[in-house]
Amino acid sequence: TTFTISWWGFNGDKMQEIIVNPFQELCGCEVVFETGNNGDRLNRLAMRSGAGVDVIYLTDSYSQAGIEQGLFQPIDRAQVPNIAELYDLAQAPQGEFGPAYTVGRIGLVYDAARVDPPITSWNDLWRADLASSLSLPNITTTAGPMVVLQAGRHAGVDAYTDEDATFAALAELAPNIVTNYNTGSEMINLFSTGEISVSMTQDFTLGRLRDAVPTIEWATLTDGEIAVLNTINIPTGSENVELAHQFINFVLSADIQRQLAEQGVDAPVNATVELSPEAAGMWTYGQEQIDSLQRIDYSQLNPARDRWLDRWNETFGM
Amino acid sequence: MATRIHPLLILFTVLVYVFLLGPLIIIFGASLSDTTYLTFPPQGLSFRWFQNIWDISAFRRTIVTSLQMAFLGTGIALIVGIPAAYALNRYRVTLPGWLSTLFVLPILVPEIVIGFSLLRSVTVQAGVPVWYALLIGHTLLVIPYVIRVVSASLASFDFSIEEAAISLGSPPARTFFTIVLPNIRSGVIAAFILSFITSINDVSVSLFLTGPGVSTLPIQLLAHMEQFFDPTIASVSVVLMLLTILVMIIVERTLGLAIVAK
Amino acid sequence: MTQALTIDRITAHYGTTKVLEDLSLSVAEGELVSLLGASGCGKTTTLRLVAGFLQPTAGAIRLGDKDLTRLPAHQRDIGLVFQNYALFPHLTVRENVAFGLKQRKVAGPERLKRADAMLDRVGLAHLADRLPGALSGGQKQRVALARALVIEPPLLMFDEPLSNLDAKLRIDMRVEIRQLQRANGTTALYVTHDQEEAFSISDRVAIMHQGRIMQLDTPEVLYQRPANAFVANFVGFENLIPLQVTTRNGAEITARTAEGAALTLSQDQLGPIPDAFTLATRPDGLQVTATGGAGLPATLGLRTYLGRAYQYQARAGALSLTANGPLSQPLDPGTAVTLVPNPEQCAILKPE
Amino acid sequence: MTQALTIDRITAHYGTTKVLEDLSLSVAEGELVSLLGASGCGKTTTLRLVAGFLQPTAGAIRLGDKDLTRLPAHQRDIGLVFQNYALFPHLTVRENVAFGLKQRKVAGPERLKRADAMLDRVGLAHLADRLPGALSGGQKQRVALARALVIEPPLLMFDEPLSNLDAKLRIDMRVEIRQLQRANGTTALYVTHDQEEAFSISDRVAIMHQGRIMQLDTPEVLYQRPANAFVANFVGFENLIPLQVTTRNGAEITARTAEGAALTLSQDQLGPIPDAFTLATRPDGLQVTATGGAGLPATLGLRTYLGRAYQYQARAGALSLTANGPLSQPLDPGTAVTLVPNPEQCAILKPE
Amino acid sequence: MKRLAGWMLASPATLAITFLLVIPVAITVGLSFGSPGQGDWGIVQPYADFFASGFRRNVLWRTFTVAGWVTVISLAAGLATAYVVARCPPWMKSTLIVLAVFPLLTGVVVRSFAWLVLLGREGMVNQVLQATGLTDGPVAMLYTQGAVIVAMVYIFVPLMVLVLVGVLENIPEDLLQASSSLGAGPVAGFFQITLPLAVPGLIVGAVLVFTASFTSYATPHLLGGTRQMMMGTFLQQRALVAFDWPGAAVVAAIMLAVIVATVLVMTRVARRLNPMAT
Ligand SMILES: Nc1ncnc2c1ncn2[C@@H]1O[C@H](COP(=O)(O)OP(=O)(O)OP(=O)(O)O)[C@@H](O)[C@H]1O
Ligand SMILES: Nc1ncnc2c1ncn2[C@@H]1O[C@H](COP(=O)(O)OP(=O)(O)OP(=O)(O)O)[C@@H](O)[C@H]1O
Ligand SMILES: [Mg+2]
Ligand SMILES: [Mg+2]
Repeated sequence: TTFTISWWGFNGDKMQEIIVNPFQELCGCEVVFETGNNGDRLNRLAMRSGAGVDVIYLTDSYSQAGIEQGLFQPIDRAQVPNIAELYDLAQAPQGEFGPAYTVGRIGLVYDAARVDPPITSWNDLWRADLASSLSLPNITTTAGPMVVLQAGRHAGVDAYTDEDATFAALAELAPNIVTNYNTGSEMINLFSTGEISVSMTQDFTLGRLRDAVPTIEWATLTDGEIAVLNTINIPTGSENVELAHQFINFVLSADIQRQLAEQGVDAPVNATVELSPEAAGMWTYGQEQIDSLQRIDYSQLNPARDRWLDRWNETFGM
Repeated sequence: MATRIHPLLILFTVLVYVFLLGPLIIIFGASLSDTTYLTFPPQGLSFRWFQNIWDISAFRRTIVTSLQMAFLGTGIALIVGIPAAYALNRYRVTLPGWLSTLFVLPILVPEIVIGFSLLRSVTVQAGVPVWYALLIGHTLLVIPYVIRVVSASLASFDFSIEEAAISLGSPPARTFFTIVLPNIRSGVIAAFILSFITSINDVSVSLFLTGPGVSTLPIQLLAHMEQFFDPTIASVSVVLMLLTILVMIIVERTLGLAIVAK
Repeated sequence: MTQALTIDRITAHYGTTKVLEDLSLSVAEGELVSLLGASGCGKTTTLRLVAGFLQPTAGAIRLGDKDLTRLPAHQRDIGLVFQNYALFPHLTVRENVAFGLKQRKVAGPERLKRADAMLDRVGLAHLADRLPGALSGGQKQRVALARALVIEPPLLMFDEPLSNLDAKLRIDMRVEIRQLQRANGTTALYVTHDQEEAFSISDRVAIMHQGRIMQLDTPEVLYQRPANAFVANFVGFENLIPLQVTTRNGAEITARTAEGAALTLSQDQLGPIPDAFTLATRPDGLQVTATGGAGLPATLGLRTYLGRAYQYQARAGALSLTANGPLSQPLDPGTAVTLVPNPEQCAILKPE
Repeated sequence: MTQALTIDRITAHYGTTKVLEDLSLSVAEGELVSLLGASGCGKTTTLRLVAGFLQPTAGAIRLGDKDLTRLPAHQRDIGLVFQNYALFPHLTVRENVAFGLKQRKVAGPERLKRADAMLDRVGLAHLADRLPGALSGGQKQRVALARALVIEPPLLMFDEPLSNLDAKLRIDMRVEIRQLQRANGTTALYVTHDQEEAFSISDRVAIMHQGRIMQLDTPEVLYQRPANAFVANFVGFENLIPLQVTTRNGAEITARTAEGAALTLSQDQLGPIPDAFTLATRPDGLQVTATGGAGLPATLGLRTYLGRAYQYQARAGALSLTANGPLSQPLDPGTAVTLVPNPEQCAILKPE
Repeated sequence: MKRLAGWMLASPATLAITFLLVIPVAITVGLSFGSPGQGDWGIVQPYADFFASGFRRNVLWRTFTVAGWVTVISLAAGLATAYVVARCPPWMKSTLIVLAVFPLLTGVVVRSFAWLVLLGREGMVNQVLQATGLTDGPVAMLYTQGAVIVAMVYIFVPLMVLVLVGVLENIPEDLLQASSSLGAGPVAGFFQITLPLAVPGLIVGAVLVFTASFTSYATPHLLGGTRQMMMGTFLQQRALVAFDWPGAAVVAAIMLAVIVATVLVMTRVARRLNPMAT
């Protein structure tokens, strides 16, 4: 049988090693992929009315959209015993549907060799010395809408209610931006070729970023970081539902979760995972830190995001 | 001709050629770099990025798909297009003029619009599986090239040869295979090469028609480029270029390049 | 083997354009008949009808006692030699010649033997393994001939087979074609627009004009006794002089032009002469004399040098005539002369 | 305005192939000289040298007293009429004609006036605003002529200007060209491979062969007194009979062929006759008589009908000859006859 | 009977193109129209919306500008090069044509990629600029309109050279000789004879390049990024990211309209400039 996974395609070789190869052995099936960013993959799935892939990795904002479109089926928790070992917030972040397999933060990174003084606040993005050295996530990505939220904060207004002031603040940001990136690896490329020196990103990219550019730093922000949960769901059209459950259970097992974290792929959500100090330093890790993160209300953000799309285009695409 | 060309014009032409060929040389250099990111001139010398093409299963998979699409799509286009080109030339008077216009439409309609329209009608509405939809797209893409190139060689084909064969007792269908086809061979080969290259390099149609597990090499290249910026892309490019050179040498040896230049 | 061809009241169209109308023609066994006419008059169309590449809209075609009219082209068994030879460029000379035999399922060795024997007859045995591209025009021509002859067809047809050759070769080849056709006793239909070629090669010649046959006769009759003004003009009777008989005196008659100039003609030389007729003469048949006498009074115009004679444009009343004069005595434009018809180069045309 | 052209011992190469060798030619003021020869003999090359599209490897070209040899083509001021007219397809007839004037910086209104006047002279004033694509062959021809003439060049050159026209128009146009050239008194060099055309249009004709001029003379001299076997053959003396004088009796001489057949010829008619010579005759100049008598005994071969006569291939000893016989008396192949030369159609060639 | 044979042979291609191209594209165009009652503009409301958006107008205009520049630059470079190539001795001519064909045979992705490498902050161009002291620091060139134009010119010049060499070679040498015999020097000959006669070819080349660059996807995607969105990338975003099919259909229909209009206008212009081209 062929088991199809839809994910970002990020960290391809590590995923292959840690997840795909062992799982192929386990299930005796052949694993194939569909790759692309959240929006792209979700839309293709919608076009196929939920068929074509067996499991889909999405960030919570997109899995929420998928759930609203009726694309996913409930997870039979009896078939996924490992869910019980997860932190509470990861077990059922969106009701009966898929669990979170990792938790992350959205914050800022910068190349310490080229940015001085260091970044300490979201407001630093507007700094004049950062002209043409910034890449922000495109609005169609998970982190994109957060840019709008931060612009609202910078302007001192509520982004949901005062769009004009919010986008005016974004427009001020435009000269600093080289391009908006669509995938994390695109952003890494931009760093490694020297195209940019500051970016907004999720913490899971940090390992790869440091590989490419050792002088990259995760900014310690005085004004807080944003939580993101990545979920795995089983689409309604999955042809291997049982295997899909088996896969989710596999991915959530303590061993895999630990390996992924140690290899710099994803932060663990399995509460039983013990990390080495270096790995622990890199991730959102431990009950305490996880409790401190702020969660986004996607029921408010998702509709706003569609409204913002055109204004965003007008701001950055002109 | 005896007219002299102004030296500045010659200089300009040299610059144009540098502009045309320079980047290809740079890709070649970059593919040999030992670094994980792209540089030119290359630092260190390594073939590991060529090795990498083979190691990444997605490349293997998509190369196979691309070759399938190119061979099958071109094959079908030849089967469908040669009779059409033959009819256009042989029965010019009895067929309506709009037919030849219809046959060039796929060139006139932007590829990306074709891709989008096929996605909606063929994949979504008709529910054709991805692989077949992709094949339909590629076939459609190359049909006009086949018809045009084969038509060009039929236009210079002397149909009295066909009549000669018939008058000597060869039935029309057999005559097509024993007399007509051998004499438009170079046109058919040219059509094949042109279609093959068009298909294997296509982005715009494939962009919409690829799906889970089924992707073509250029689309995979684009995806890979979004995720990695290592010299693998350069290596793939070099392999593609070497393939192209190989094809061109074969073409030159067998037919002369004038055919491609048409 | 050889059989007579009968084309019976055939009409043919291309789309809605009528190209041939009610055309009848027969070629006797072993005879060579030429179709002669200007470009576009329907010669090729006639051949294509017989070959079966085109269906007549009315009429019938018979070969011997077999009705060809509805038979598919590849079953008609007719040898065809095309204007541009239409050799198969991808086959060797031998394979070209053997092609028709192969279609007739003649076995390999027998086929080669017959093809080689035919190549030998046309003197090309040494070129059997060449491709047609490497042959000269005359050699191609002979291959085309061999290919058509080797199937021993009851009927052989030629469509301007010599028009792509240079003048010298053209004459050699037509002699050769004629000899081969005679030797085989093959019935043949031959298309050309070259009058000299048609006359020199044919038993009979059909002069065609706009899809009709104007006259079908032996070259001698056509050349000396054209049946109508079109044929007369075609065979070189450039001057057409309308006349009215005024007196008859036994075989001698006197006739006058509209301007009143009188000519005396003999029915012994020209055949019976009706009261109103047209006298057709070639330029050689109008003698220019500056000394006066009986004939048409005329004024000379432009003189050109023909080599064997001088040619003059002359004006006689309303008529514009072309006449030749001797090299010994060049005459200048404007000279008043008398034009005397020479009965050997004249013909009588009845009113139509 | 008009000037004499002198081509002085010119040699020309294409790459390493020698095309012309040591060729000299002069055209007097107001004279029209034709270059006549088979395809590939170097006619066009000669024109290209004079026009400046090709550089000679040796020799000089002068127009009047100006040395053209090294002058760039666009400064030579020579009117050129091309075989296919080479009209500028994107310019109207008037603009085509005015093109040369424009290059000479003739002001707009003056330019139009002169172009229109020239169009008027060639009878095309009413077509001035057409594009060349919409003209007939003869009209194009006249535009090409007008375009070359309007710059009032001291020399006018024509490269097979009529070869793309049909027979009838060809004759009309050559008369027209000749009249315009005469009227303007322009010096002209005219290239053709059509003998009749060359003879009818030229003051003198140069017969070329493989890059050399074989004879340059008036048409009458060329036609009646060819200087060598090549020219003789070219102007239709198809039969070349080598003879040796045996007795001289005043103007009368007797000469014998290798086989010993004796002919009697008169130096009064044929000019001085050397001891060893070749007698050249046209087919018309060898009379076929079945009654015997003095002449060459021969055996007849194939007969063809020429219309005005029958033509026979005949064999006299080792010689293969072509002779004509009267229509009144057709002779069959194999007949033994005597061939009698007619001095009017004969020429004497000295040994070379 | 003949008629039937012709139709039978042509029918597979006819059916394929009709059902797989004409009808799907027609449906797309149909989808681009709204329902009659929708908004002030009735069925053309989606188009009104398109042109009401500054961003969309801008994408369209940018696509026009880029395609226009690419066409003009390719024409100029292609014409000059083709002129030289057409005049070379035969052996050199065929070498030069092969060299021009070669990049044409490598895909758009590969060729765009080359410029990604060249135009980067640490790419060759910046290295050269800094080494020669033309600029102090690296210049941001990627993701600019210039980058897109350069890469597209790179892609289309070979095509233009090929088309124009053919065209220039087809101009009979006679005509140039005629013009020089009438006193026109090389420059006058070029502008009065060669150029006007090359117009049909220039138009063919221009239409080819304009339409291809107007509808291209890979190059603006790679070199323009999200800031230099063009019609192709915008169509992709609408259809595959935003999942806005009617919106994508509007983009597709506008593209189609522009292409058809361009082809019509350019052929008209060609006929104007060169009256004998029909
Ligand atoms: N395929 C065709 N469709 C329509 N009309 C045709 C076709 N072929 C020939 N004709 C027309 O039919 C007429 C007769 O043509 P045909 O080929 O028989 O002439 P032809 O006597 O052989 O002339 P030629 O000496 O030029 O070969 C011409 O007016 C020609 O234009
Ligand atoms: N561009 C060229 N390069 C090489 N050889 C050439 C070239 N042009 C002509 N020749 C050769 O030079 C010789 C003379 O050619 P030229 O064109 O002068 O002949 P021509 O007498 O005008 O013949 P035609 O009657 O066919 O026009 C020929 O043998 C021809 O093959
Ligand atoms: Mg014909
Ligand atoms: Mg010539």
